[in-house]
Amino acid sequence: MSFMKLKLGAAAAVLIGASVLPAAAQDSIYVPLLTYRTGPFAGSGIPIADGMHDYLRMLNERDGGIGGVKIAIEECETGYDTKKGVECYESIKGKNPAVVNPYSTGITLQLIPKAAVDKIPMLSMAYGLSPSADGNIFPWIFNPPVTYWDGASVFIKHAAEKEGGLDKLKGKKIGLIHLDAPYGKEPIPLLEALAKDLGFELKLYPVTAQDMQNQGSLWLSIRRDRPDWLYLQGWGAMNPTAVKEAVKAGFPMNKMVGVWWAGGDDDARGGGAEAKGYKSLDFHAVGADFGVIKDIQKHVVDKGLSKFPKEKLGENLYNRGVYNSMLIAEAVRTAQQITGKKAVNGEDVRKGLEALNITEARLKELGMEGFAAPVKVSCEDHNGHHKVFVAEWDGTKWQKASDWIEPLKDKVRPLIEAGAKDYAEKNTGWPKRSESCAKQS
Amino acid sequence: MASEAAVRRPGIEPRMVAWLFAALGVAALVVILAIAARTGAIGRGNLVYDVVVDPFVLMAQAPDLLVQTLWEGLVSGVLYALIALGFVLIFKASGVFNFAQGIMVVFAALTLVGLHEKGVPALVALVLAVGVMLVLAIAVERVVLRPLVNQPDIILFMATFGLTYFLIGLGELIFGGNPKQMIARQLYLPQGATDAAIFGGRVRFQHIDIAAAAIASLMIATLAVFFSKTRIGRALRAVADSHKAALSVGISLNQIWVIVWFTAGIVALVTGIMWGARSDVSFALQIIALKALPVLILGGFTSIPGAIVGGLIIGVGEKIGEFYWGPLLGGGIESWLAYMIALLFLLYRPQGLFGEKIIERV
Amino acid sequence: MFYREAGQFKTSYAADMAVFPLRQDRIGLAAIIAVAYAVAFTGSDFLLQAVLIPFLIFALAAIGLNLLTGYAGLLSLGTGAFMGVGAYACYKLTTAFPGVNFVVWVLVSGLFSAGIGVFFGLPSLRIKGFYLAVATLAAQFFLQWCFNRVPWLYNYNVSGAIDAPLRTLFGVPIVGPTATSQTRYLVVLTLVILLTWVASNLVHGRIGRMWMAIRDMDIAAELMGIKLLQSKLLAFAVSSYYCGVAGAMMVFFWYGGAEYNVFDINQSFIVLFMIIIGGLGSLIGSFFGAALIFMLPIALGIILPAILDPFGLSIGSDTIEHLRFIILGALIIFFLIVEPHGLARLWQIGKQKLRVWPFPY
Amino acid sequence: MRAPDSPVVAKGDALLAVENVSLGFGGVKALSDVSFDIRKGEIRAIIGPNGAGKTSMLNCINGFYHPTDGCITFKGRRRARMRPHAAARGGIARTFQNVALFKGMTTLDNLMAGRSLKMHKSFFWQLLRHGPAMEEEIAHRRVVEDIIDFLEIQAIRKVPVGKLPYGLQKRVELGRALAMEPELLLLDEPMAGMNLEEKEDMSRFVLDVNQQFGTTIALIEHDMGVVMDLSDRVVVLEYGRKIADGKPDEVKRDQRVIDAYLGVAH
Repeated sequence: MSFMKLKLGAAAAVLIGASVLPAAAQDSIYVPLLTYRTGPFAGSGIPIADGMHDYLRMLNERDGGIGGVKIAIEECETGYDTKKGVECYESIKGKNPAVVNPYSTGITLQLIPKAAVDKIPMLSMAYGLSPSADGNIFPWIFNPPVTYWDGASVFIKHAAEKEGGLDKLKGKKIGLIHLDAPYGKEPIPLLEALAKDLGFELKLYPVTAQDMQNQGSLWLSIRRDRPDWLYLQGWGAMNPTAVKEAVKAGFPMNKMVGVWWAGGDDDARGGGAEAKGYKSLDFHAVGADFGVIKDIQKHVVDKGLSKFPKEKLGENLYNRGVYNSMLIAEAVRTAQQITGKKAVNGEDVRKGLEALNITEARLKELGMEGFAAPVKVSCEDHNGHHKVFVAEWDGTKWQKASDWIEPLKDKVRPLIEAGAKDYAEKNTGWPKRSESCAKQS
Repeated sequence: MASEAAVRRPGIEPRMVAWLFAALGVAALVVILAIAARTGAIGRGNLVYDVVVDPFVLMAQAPDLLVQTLWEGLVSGVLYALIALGFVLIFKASGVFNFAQGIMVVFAALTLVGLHEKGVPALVALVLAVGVMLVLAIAVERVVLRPLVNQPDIILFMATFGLTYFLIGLGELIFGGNPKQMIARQLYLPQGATDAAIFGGRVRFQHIDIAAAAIASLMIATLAVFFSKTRIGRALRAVADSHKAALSVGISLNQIWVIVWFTAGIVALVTGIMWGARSDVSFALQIIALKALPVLILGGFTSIPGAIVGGLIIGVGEKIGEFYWGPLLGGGIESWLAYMIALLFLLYRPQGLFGEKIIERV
Repeated sequence: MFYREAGQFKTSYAADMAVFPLRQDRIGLAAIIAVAYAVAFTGSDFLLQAVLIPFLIFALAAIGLNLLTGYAGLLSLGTGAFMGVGAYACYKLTTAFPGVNFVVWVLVSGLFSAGIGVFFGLPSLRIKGFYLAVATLAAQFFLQWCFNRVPWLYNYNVSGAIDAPLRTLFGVPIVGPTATSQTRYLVVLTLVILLTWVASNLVHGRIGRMWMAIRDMDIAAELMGIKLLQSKLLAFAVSSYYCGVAGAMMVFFWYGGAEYNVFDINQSFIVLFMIIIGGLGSLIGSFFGAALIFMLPIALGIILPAILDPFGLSIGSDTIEHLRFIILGALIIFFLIVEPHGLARLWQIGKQKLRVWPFPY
Repeated sequence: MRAPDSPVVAKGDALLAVENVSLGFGGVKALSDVSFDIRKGEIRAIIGPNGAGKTSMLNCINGFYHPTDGCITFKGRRRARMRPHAAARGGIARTFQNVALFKGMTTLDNLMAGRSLKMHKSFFWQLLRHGPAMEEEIAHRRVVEDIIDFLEIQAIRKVPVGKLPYGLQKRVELGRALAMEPELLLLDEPMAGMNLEEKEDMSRFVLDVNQQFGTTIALIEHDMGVVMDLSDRVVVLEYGRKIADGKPDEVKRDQRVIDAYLGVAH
């Protein structure tokens, strides 16, 4: 047994050694990225990981980092597996990270309690726990620009518009195909609330991880129930399969809308030409003809510093990664402005995130004009509930198919605050926010 | 043997009587429930009604959906059967419970698609994929089976676990983990679907599914011929019966193992193509392969017809169950229904559908 | 030469039947336990939280499965689910009765998984070997489905996940976000030592012999008056108890929360690897296996880049992940070929060599 | 739980009686209409050519197989079917044709396992392995050590039986059966595959067991010499039927027995 201890000790020694090394470099901002390029969800994970990595890398190459401070980028492989995600977090939290991107709703849920204790801000961009948009209760969690609840509400608005008004939804059947995991279940409470208000019938079609590619019977039930609209909250291999099955079942594609995570190019491509008309929500543009993407190509991809195939640049999920990193960078930059420090730490970046205000002008500077809508985060509102638009698959690529649509904030926000309160109550001893928002602003 | 008649009790087998009574009971129950439902004694919301009447009402009301369900079940059943077939082949010949069959399916399909992505013409890629499976078979025999010969079953079982992990890593390392489109068109697999109007409803038959069923049955037929007619086939059966016997008549086990694993590899490739064409080729497929295990239980580990029948039972059973009874439990029961069916079946008949009765000796 | 039994005569059967007959072994064990406790105060946060706590928890789960598979010879692929039962039971209990000391609930929650384990162990009388393994898969998938589709189990949380509320022991938080990894580690370590001691008592006594008899030759065992069903069910109960406790500890002392897919089939496989690599029918082997299977990937994740960086080769996190899989797979096969009886056997051989050192035998 | 207390059977009268027992697997008949008895304290041999159904007979006696017909009376209680462990509780122990030891366990543990029936300390004490549980262990260890001395296998006390030579394994198996302190001991070819010395040792042990412990013994054996020397009475089976029953020398002279052994066609 002592021999085991030896091995243990050895491993430990290695681990400790390795885990302090990068932290020593104080002249850099450490930005860990929890990504997944492996496992059943790698299909969605890889482009995002590349997008996030490439933008930050581009800042290093082009501007020598943020405010002259290099960014230490480190990826940690989670495989979209909560267990590995927590391991990743434990291994990085010692290295003074500026901000953590869990990139999985499951992992986010695990880390939310830890973030407050370890004083590390967590950016779960348009995923994670919707109620965490309440800054009063979740000072360390940020999920701009929109929550799943906003997304669902926009879907309802879109459907209503096509049907001719919210009142027209009465008596309609609306189906939610969702991954049977926290991520997939997120929109259910809002949809249920809206179903009550607007009088439509909500049908749930859960898909377990192991049956992601085996949705035959699920689509039979859909054929039986004949829902008027379908909202797809899927991920990974589940999305292309769902689109394919929809085509097979002859479901009218233009009445099937995916959340922004179901809007990958590969997702729609699965259905082939018949998938034309499939819609998905989005909060940033697709395509490579933006200054920022061009810069990435110039400074990163062409130099062979990226893993991403050049011809695929500007695909939806890649751009999503870019957008995410943009939020990180802007938060860091704001933090630098507020604190005057160069190498900012987690607590500084939290302030930065709470003061985050990306205007049209700023977007222009970033070469993101028309790429995304302005984003503003406040101390109380860690999300902003910003506008999203509906994209449509034209058989080969995504096309913007609507204007920017405002979510039903008046419906969402109260639910958010209620949910947040409920969360705090359920977790006895939930730490109170150190300094109140009112005092701060 | 005169005395045999003497000891055998007169009259019919008690088991037959039991069956008779069971049948009568069920019939009576059906009649009663039918009447109860007619007279409205029990209706929607009533548990009994929801469980034992409503589903059948639904079946009667929408026969097209029933047909569709059966068809879907049939197709997935065929694919389960194919995976199970791979298990059975290997178990018969080498007594190894090959857990890696699932990943072999993914690996084979991935090789095919991956090669095509790298610019290899589809058919060439197909040939190469077959080649890869051969190499894999040889490698497995050399590296895993040969050193582990005469080890207890569980050890070999675990070794295939190791193989699974190895192949997952290797596959992702070479071809990347993202799901890939199956190159069905390039392989001249039929596309599209035919709508058949049945019972005033519309039943949709995917051409690819029809092809899958056809190819699967063709494949099984070929294997059957291969085993019964060819010399190697006979040798295989000999090995299956007894390793020692096979050795004593001068059959090279190693050679047989390579052949068997190669055959299983080809089966895996076909399965991978078919399933890949229905959804995508990704590592998530490997989890579906676990569904082959209940199939094996039903069919028995050593029976090829068992694998087929078992596959169909499981496929149809879980689809019907999920579609008609799933909603009662909140859906998703597909994930475990197959195993429960198998489990209950085992309690009644531990040796599987086609296995012989086990007589314990000391 | 320091490792000699010469001069240690057994004067009583009790002494002869001790688990560690050799004085040196007893001293060694004491030293290890002492070190283990010392680490709590010297080890880094990462070492405790991300290495040692999970290692101990997995070791406990491995012991659980080893009692079933290694001692009673019943192959199970439902470990993950049984761990889950413990975790969810513990969650329900501690949220329903926050007053009661949490450690009590951890130990009680095991009883629930024991019950479930017995239920799914019932087929084991008629089913043997792989058939039984597949039967346990039914438990695995069914229970996992329950964790997901029975909202009552996770108190109707929106997220469908359970998370660790704040719980204290002697006023010190041991569970929940504010609990330091040091206190968690101490609690886990103590519980694991305690339960390991109990397990060793069990397997060295009449019950252990009954299990091994069934494993080696169930027919003979039955003809000697050992009731197969009772003994097998007892094995399932005890095994599931350990798994359940391990599951509860996993959620509350390690992750701090969990969703249903934490207890998926891979969890079962990992634990199975641990006992195979560590050694079937060996408690210490469970520790070895847990150490190897759990720590190897972590070590690889750190060592591989460390090796490659000097050569200017930067290696992606995904590549590391793939290599982990490849190496783990290869390692399993390698071990099975080299020493089918696992690390425990190597350990014994090593001790034997040490005993006769410097002579070859 | 101890053996069901039943009318004490005096030496000399029937301890076990087999009446018209038949046993069949599907079409195959292993035994048909066999009847004989075993008297307390005697050594009863069951002989016959291969496939005569000798082992099946033993399996019926200790409840491993259930006769399709007829019944068996043991210590005055008739039974059609009973579970093997019940038979063991009743005081029937046996050894096996091809050794059925617990290969993974040491000689000591094998014998201790033989005591399982007699150990009753609760699960709780087992968890602690102190107090009563430990005392019980030690008490039974003593008994086991006596048997070890009796069989002269002290040297292999802590050797896993899987590693032992065949002859010793047979001896350990006998020891394991003795550890159960049976009233009726069934020996299935105890000397199969042994050389002369080993056979002599084993014969001596069988006689000693019978005389010292007064254990009734039923044994199957092929070696005619051994059977004739050891046994008080012999029953001869052929094709699952009884063809002769009586004292060794009577049986030896029986024409059908001679035919059976010389294989004269019927």
